[in-house]
Amino acid sequence: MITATLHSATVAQFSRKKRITFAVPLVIIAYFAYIFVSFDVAGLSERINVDNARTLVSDSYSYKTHVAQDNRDGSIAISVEGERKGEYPQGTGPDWVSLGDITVVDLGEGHIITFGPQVSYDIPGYGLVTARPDGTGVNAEFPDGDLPDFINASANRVMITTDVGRFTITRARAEVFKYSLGWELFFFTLDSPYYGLGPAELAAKVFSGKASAVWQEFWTNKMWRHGDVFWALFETLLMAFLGTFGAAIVALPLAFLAARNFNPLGSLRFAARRLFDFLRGVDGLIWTIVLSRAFGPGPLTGSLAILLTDTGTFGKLFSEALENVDDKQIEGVASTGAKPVQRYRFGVFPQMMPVLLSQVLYYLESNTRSATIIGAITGGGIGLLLTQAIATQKDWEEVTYYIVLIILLVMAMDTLSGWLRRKLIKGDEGGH
Amino acid sequence: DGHVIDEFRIGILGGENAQDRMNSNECLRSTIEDALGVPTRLFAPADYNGVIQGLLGGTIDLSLMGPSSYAAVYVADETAVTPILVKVNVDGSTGYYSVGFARIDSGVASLEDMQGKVFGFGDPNSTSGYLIPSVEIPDLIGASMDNGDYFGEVKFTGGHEQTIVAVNNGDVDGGVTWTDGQGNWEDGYTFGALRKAVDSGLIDMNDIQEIWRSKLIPGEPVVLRNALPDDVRATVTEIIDTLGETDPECATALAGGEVSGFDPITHDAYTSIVAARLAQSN
Amino acid sequence: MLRFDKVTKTFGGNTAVDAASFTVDKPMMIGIIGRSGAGKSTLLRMLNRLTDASSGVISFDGLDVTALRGAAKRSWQSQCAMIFQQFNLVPRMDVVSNVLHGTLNRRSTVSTMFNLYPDEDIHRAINILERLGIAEHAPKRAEALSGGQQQRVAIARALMQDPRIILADEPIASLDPMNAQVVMQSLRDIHEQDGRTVIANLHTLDTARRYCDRVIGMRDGRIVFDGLPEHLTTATAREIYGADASFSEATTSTQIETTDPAPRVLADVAAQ
Amino acid sequence: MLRFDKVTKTFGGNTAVDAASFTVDKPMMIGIIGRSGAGKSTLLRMLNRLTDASSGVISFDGLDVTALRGAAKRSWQSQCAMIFQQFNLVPRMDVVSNVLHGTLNRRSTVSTMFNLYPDEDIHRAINILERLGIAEHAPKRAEALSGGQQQRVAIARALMQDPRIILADEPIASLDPMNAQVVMQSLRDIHEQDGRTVIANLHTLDTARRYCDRVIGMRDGRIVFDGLPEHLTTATAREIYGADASFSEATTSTQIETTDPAPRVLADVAAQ
Amino acid sequence: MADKIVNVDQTATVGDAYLAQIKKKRLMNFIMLVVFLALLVSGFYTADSRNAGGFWDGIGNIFDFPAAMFGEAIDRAPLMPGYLVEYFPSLIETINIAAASTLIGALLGLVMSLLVTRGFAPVPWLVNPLRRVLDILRAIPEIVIALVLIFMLGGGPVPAMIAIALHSIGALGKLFSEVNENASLKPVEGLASVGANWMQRMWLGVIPQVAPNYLSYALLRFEINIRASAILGFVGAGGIGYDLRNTMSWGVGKYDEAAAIFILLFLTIVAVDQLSGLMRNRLTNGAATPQVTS
Ligand SMILES: Nc1ncnc2c1ncn2[C@@H]1O[C@H](COP(=O)(O)OP(=O)(O)OP(=O)(O)O)[C@@H](O)[C@H]1O
Ligand SMILES: Nc1ncnc2c1ncn2[C@@H]1O[C@H](COP(=O)(O)OP(=O)(O)OP(=O)(O)O)[C@@H](O)[C@H]1O
Ligand SMILES: [Mg+2]
Ligand SMILES: [Mg+2]
Ligand SMILES: O=P([O-])([O-])[O-]
Repeated sequence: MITATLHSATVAQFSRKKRITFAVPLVIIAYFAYIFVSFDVAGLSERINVDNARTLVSDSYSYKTHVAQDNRDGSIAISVEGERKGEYPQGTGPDWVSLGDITVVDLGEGHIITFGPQVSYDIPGYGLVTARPDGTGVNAEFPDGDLPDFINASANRVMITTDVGRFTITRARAEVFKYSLGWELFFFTLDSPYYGLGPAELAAKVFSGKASAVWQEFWTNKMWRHGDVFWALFETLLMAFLGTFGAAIVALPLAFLAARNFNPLGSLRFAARRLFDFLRGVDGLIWTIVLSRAFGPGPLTGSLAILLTDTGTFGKLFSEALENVDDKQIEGVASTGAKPVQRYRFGVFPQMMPVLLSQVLYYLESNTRSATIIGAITGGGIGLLLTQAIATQKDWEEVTYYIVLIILLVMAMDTLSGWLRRKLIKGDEGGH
Repeated sequence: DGHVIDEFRIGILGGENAQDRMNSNECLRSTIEDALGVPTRLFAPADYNGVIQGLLGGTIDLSLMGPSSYAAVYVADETAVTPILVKVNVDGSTGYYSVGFARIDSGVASLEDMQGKVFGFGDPNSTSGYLIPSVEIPDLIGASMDNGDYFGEVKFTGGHEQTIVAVNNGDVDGGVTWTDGQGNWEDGYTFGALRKAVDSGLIDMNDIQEIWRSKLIPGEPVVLRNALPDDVRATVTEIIDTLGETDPECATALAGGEVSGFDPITHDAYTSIVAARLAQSN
Repeated sequence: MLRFDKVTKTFGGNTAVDAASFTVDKPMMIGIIGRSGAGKSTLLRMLNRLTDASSGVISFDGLDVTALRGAAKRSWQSQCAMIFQQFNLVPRMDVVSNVLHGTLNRRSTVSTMFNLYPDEDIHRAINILERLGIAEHAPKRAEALSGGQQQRVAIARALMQDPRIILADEPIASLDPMNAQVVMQSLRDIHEQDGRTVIANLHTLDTARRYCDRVIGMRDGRIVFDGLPEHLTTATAREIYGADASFSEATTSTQIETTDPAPRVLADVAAQ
Repeated sequence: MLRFDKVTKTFGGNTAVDAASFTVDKPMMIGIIGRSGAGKSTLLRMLNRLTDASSGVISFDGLDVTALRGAAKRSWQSQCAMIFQQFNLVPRMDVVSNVLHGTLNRRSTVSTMFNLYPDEDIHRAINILERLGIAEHAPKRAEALSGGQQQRVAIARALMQDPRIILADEPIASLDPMNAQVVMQSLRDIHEQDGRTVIANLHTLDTARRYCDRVIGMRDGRIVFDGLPEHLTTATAREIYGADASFSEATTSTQIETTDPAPRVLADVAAQ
Repeated sequence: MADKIVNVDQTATVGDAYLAQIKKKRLMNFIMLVVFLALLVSGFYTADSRNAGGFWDGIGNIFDFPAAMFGEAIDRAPLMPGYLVEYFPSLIETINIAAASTLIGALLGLVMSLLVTRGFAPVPWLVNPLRRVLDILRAIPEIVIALVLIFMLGGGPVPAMIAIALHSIGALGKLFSEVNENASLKPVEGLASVGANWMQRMWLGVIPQVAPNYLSYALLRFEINIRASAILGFVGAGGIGYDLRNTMSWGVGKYDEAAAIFILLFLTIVAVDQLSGLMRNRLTNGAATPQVTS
């Protein structure tokens, strides 16, 4: 080539490259711009509900205790999270509530609420709010001046939200929420004989022969239901385990049908491949719905849905692996005069085994996540607990508990599958 | 029908944690188990459709469900289930209302104000959250519920709780949910999805107002699968029929709120619902 | 004993081996040289029947090797062991199992499926490994061994077949000089001690000169030289390799005794 | 000019380079020989600062190379070009881009990431390729080239850096004899024509003798020989390599003219 | 060769030791097989007993649902094309969710992968913490993030996109870092030797090597994300999954629409699968396709 041509050709090549290097980011930016508009990302800032976000975050690591007065009969009920299973027995309560004819709630930082026929809330830096609920309304009186933002008042209802808690009064009831840190009643509920015991006292009980009683109380904790949660986790794991290995067992023989080098019959191969595509394409989600008519809610339905989808996936992967086997090993075995079956046994099988195992184990972890989702759709396992807890939009500490458990479970499966992969694939020196 | 069953399965729905539902229905489960002498189990599918499919496929034997969900089963297979009992309110009435509501600060005070705005349904199989409003509202506004016809957009939020949160957040401008319509507005009435949301501190009734209310909807039926042996059907019917007297707490738990008990009912009470459902189908 | 008669192999329009004929009368060690693509591998593969000849006849002790089918063909393969440049072992199986593959043709399919080999075979395999100096690696996976060790496992597998002929296709091309020496010496020992015929494709002249009793040179599928290593002159070598006179390989020689190499190399050749 | 002063490098307990000291006063071509693991690569890598010395000082024209950090270090690297045994090119990029990488240190990060090289750099790159005789491969991907061509691209990249020193770590070890000759000749030409210092690790004595002005021999991290190539006797070589008399590398030599190599090699050496 | 001198006793020992060893291994393998099969069988029975309907009772009804659905679709076949057109925009939204989140996941995953690959990482002590971050991102099912975000942002495509993108960062970050680990350090070292800085070394030395593998993994992720985005629609995050859920749970009366949506979704998944399979094959040039993980 003439040098001058070479020079100009190269310069031209570089300006072409320059254009491509700029074009790719430009296309990506253009696509994001389109997404930005079509998904209305700009409007997101209006839609985002900061209060909800705050509630969610604070609820996930704190709990609230409700103190409620029935304005008709003056009775007081104190409960954790306002749930019946978290109720304090009559006449008892946390130390910031002084029970008596007139119940006084001390929210701390000077916020005092007094119950009774006249309910009052002394708000430091603002003043005293009083209310006398009756059939006509709550008859609230506020200090002079405009109502501040933290008070939301109407004739029949007043709500005051401060940093230390929340106060609501209607004609029927008056209620205070106080937020405290932690997951209250995580170990024992209020009606349990072990509630409020320190670790040392508990240990003493455990060693004085009450171990199983203590465990039983914890396991059947009505608020957190550790036993049920454990079973739900177990069901999720079961779906992943049965689905993954079931699929591997079904897919292996089918994969030979779909591999070019093992099945010379083109039509059969085509049929096997389309079957795999179908199983995968329908997706676990739809299989779950289809199967739930026949089998109803529960872990078996989930397992079968995973099994069907993954038969498609494994069938495809295994047949590809079969087509990629290294001929050198087969040739080496063949050169000794080995029979065809022996060639498969020693030339193909040892090569396939690690690939199969490794793919199956990869999917074990991924299917733990799928099982969570499938459970959420049909009903079963931790996925159901989670979506239901989210749907009620108030039990965020339980949501957090479930999320943590799910993450730990998936990470444990990831570690386990990694460990098994190393152990089974690298470790079996004989390859027998 | 002389065959025997080896297991009895109850499907439960409602606006609570799956675990809470299991818990509140435990009394019913153990009572039935004792009476039938076979293992009795509770199942909490994720949505109305889960129970519908269970009843159709024969994997669920008994459920307390919304009228529209019952109609869904009936439309798919007339012979699958029969309504046996209906929930009776404390004042002796049966039935409930679908109620439309919106945030006060959104400037929506009536259905007219909703024109061009976003309207939220709950679950497609809900009576109060979809079926009844989708029949009654078009008559009032003289337009269909299709996107852009009268409302700017009509969407399903997935359930009563989600509708309430969506309205409160402003994701939809108005939505529909259910209520018994008794007691005070500011408390969210005595019974219904609004009350639950108020009690848990999710919403402040001062912020929202009612924009529409349906005619009375027939009460929620307890349905039983027809393929069950007659003695099983009789035993279970008897237990729930008398639950209000024998175990009022359990009746309350099963119903998900204060009730006086359960009274017998037949399919006839739901013919209008079935008709409405057929009208909404293709 | 062994006879190639106008053996030809074509791949499509390409003639890999072109009417190759030669005869081997008594066990000896033969080196086949020639540059890449000359047809060396194809020649050996046809003898082991990994590749079928297009025309011509290969016969061994009167048996027409090219005509064998099925069990007879496999039985011939078991008598005619092959050693590959890339070893072609089953890398994930242990060394002894790989050596035992040499008995596959003799043992029943079912028992081998489950890795059930007679104990005496196992002992014999270990003896062979001992002879090749790698018995201590017996339980390891083949892939855990160095190239030279793997090639010796391949030789052990060949010996396990108790073959009449051993074919080696560039057995040292993947090895470093030190290992190459060990492997070539092993092959030479096998020939000398057991009296088996060894045919090896080699890519270096020195190796052929040093270890072989007879050298066959191929170029473009044809046999262009067949004789004693001593007769392999520079000119002949140049012809086989198609190298021109301007090219000196001395530039990259790894030899240490550059000042007096010739006598030594000649002495090596003479020693054979 | 260049000074190594008791430069030591330890990896864990293992001393790769042990108190190496030498001085280079004027541009010359230096060959470093020694067997595998002797510390040759480590020595060069410390000079280019790819590896940090454990102790000792390397200085160049009074600059303490071992103390440089950050941008100053990268700037030194750009003056001290390195050529690797495995070429270390970006295989999927075209030849000119690879050569232009020699300018990375001089150009802004962003512009190089978007392939914005000044036209005059492109022209210079092509001129360098021209000089090394591979200009016609300019638009090809580096991986499409033969080893020898790739190594010349690496040399071109080094020249593009316009370096004070060129380091070459076994530049011909991956090459066949023909290409090895071309590459070594290119390095020699660069030294002779541009007057740059070239330091090359070599694994063959012949090459060192043929192309270098000075040879440094290393064994176990220490410099055991430093002198003119002519002074490198067989005994010294044996000491450097730790070879005993029984091992002959002739076994695997690829040389063709085995019958009369000595005079020719000596003639080569004399020619320098 | 000194080790050639054979000691007969020693040979016998090697042989016996080997025999003992393989026998032990065979026993271990047998036990493992038995344990595995026992787990599988008992797992099946546990799942069966905890399910509402039993396996053997239900297996005969397995076609009830598809029959009902497609029966209705066939009855109202003329309406099908209309449905396909009606739901096409939803399909586009689902594909957009998947594409946008794959892009975000790939771009951020790329950055993360370079930060967590030993040898490339500019801040070595950040390698382990960042790996844990990737592990956690990967471990959280998309549905969890999506549901939580729906609570804060309301329904629609954005929560789904963020949820899938976060998961994709974790998954691709890990896969990319595995690719990086197999990348040759030679070009990087070559660039280091000319004085290139970290960005230049990564961009010019690493990315060109790994780009085809990255692309191949990203395509695979796109396939997976299409399914994920359809599933998230099911729980309220927009797209075709939302329509599928609403029609499918209505049941009789809207099964024809459900069937139409199902067909759209199925065809899309298969088409994307095949297309990306083709492209990946071209990229890896016949080499083994990368292992699939989600
Ligand atoms: N399976 C095959 N299909 C098509 N052509 C082949 C095949 N095997 C070998 N050839 C061709 O036959 C010719 C001879 O190849 P062969 O492998 O026998 O050469 P060789 O001398 O062993 O070379 P090398 O030293 O590279 O191994 C070459 O041109 C090769 O491309
Ligand atoms: N990064 C490293 N970590 C640990 N040890 C190293 C490292 N690099 C080199 N070494 C050790 O330092 C010693 C010298 O290595 P070096 O690579 O400098 O030898 P060499 O003379 O270049 O050998 P070769 O001819 O094999 O390239 C060797 O023992 C080697 O194992
Ligand atoms: Mg060959
Ligand atoms: Mg080195
Ligand atoms: O059917 P509903 O109970 O949701 O009205």
